[in-house]
Amino acid sequence: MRGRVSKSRTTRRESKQPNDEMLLKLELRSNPEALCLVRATVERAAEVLHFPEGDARAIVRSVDEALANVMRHAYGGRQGLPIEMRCRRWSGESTEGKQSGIEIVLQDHGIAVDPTKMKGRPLNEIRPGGLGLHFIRQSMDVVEFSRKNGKNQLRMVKYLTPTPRPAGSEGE
Amino acid sequence: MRGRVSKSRTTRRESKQPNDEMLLKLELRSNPEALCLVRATVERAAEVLHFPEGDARAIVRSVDEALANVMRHAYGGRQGLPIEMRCRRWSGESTEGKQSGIEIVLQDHGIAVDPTKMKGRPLNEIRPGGLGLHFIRQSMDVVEFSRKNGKNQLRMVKYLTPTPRPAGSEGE
Amino acid sequence: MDIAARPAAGGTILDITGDIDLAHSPAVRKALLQEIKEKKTPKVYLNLEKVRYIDSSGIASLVEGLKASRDLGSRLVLYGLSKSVREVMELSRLQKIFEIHDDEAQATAS
Amino acid sequence: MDIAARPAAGGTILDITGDIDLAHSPAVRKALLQEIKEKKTPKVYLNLEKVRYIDSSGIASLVEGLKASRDLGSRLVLYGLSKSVREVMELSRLQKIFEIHDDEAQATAS
Ligand SMILES: Nc1ncnc2c1ncn2[C@@H]1O[C@H](COP(=O)(O)OP(=O)(O)O)[C@@H](O)[C@H]1O
Ligand SMILES: Nc1ncnc2c1ncn2[C@@H]1O[C@H](COP(=O)(O)OP(=O)(O)O)[C@@H](O)[C@H]1O
Repeated sequence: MRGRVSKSRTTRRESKQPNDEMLLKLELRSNPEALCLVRATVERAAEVLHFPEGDARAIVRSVDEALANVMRHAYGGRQGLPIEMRCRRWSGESTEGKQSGIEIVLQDHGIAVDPTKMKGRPLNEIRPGGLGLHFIRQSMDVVEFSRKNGKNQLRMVKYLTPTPRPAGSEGE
Repeated sequence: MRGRVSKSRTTRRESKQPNDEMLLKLELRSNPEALCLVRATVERAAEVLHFPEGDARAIVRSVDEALANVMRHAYGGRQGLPIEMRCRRWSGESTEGKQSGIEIVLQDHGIAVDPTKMKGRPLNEIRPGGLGLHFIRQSMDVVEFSRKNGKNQLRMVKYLTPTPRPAGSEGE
Repeated sequence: MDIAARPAAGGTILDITGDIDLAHSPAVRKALLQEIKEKKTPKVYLNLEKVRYIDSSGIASLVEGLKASRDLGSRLVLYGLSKSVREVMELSRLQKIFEIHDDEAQATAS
Repeated sequence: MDIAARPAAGGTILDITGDIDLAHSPAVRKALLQEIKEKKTPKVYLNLEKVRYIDSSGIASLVEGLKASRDLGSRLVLYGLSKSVREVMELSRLQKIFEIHDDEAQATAS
């Protein structure tokens, strides 16, 4: 009689209203102490969307590195300046067909990104720095920098690869 | 030679600009699935402000119960409706003199709170429900409900009781 | 949140994994009442070892389970309470109302 | 974030507790360079058992420590890497560049 009695899932409900797909919006300041708060939030968001642990870590790492870059580069290390993060359940088409996943959008009012500088160091050179963008690009399926109305925006999407649920796990 | 080399603290820096005391602002929807995200965020916020674990749990519990009440009572269980949480480092005067701590303000657009109903059940009656407000009032030092511009606001403050740091813990 | 049932001494163990908050307390309530009222299991154990957090709605579900089992003369036994869950039991003044054991061995021997 | 030093086989162990992120990597860098360059400790162990997370700025601090120790002919030894920290080492292609051991016993015997 071993069996799963119930498995709460959160993916069905709000499929009609696109607004409801928003998980949350977070406004923080460019203070490195805020990073651990954001990491905790994003980790749970990934959990709520049923990302496997490894993918959740990848998403957390990407958001952390992207925010650190905003603090260090876009804001040149100045503290107390505003950063926004929006986090939503995403669904759409990728080259592999229909996909669902998580979309995270960061916005800041810092200096415009210089596209020619937006690359890390060659990975075979052993020196400090130049790793953040590598981490982000290796972790996320979509990474898009843009500038709109004097704001930098970074949009990241990670697809949720459906993992087959174990047999007999839908008890009721 | 056992000794503490360094202890990063975050309390000094931004004492001049009151704006910088803001830890974060979070916008969420009245979906119960969001509660675990908020708990994770608040837990880390309490950690960053050096609250002891028991106090951190009390703060998390209060925010969770207060948000659950907004979802169930102010919004009558309807999902997708906006809730705001602001979280800042607080300092001011209490009856015990100068205090610092954490201030958490929740706002919603739901129906106005009926002050005559704002009480839990007697704790010696064993029946489901009626515990949330007890938890909040037992955990927080300040609990203030108000209504402004068609919005309900709940302001909660928890004082940070200074714990003496162990001798020799300030290595440099 | 995950709830799994398995047989145990004189009854059934419900293993709960996750936080019992407003999002998940209805599932816990449903599983409990099903076990107690429908299946009429004489002894229902609630394994809370993997529960990091319980809120007042979760406590309400447990109280409903307790009332149902009292009505039927069956038993509801909790074990594996984390510090945080234990704290909430105390805040609710329910630590003496529920039958609470440290671990599975103690609970099933009770 | 907390960094504590204690003596060990042929050198010093730095016990790190907390996340090595942008907020805390400067403290780790400082402690490392102090141990390696100022105190000229021949073997510096970095105990990462209580580090849940490291970001690229943390990795940069470790790389600086490694370079300093190479310059001085001393050793920097890491141990107790969590899955998450190990993953970041691999993403950085540094898992073979650093001297990494599973635990304190292995590290101090090395
Ligand atoms: N948000 C940003 N705004 C402006 N420039 C950026 C931003 N993110 C990255 N960059 C540029 O890309 C370079 C590489 O970034 P990264 O790989 O994260 O390494 P690092 O930040 O250590 O240099 C940075 O040095 C910087 O010039
Ligand atoms: N945010 C709120 N808006 C409106 N009414 C509320 C709110 N919070 C609490 N209340 C009222 O206070 C009562 C007691 O709340 P509580 O102690 O949390 O227990 P419960 O929610 O289980 O009834 C509620 O039943 C409700 O009438």
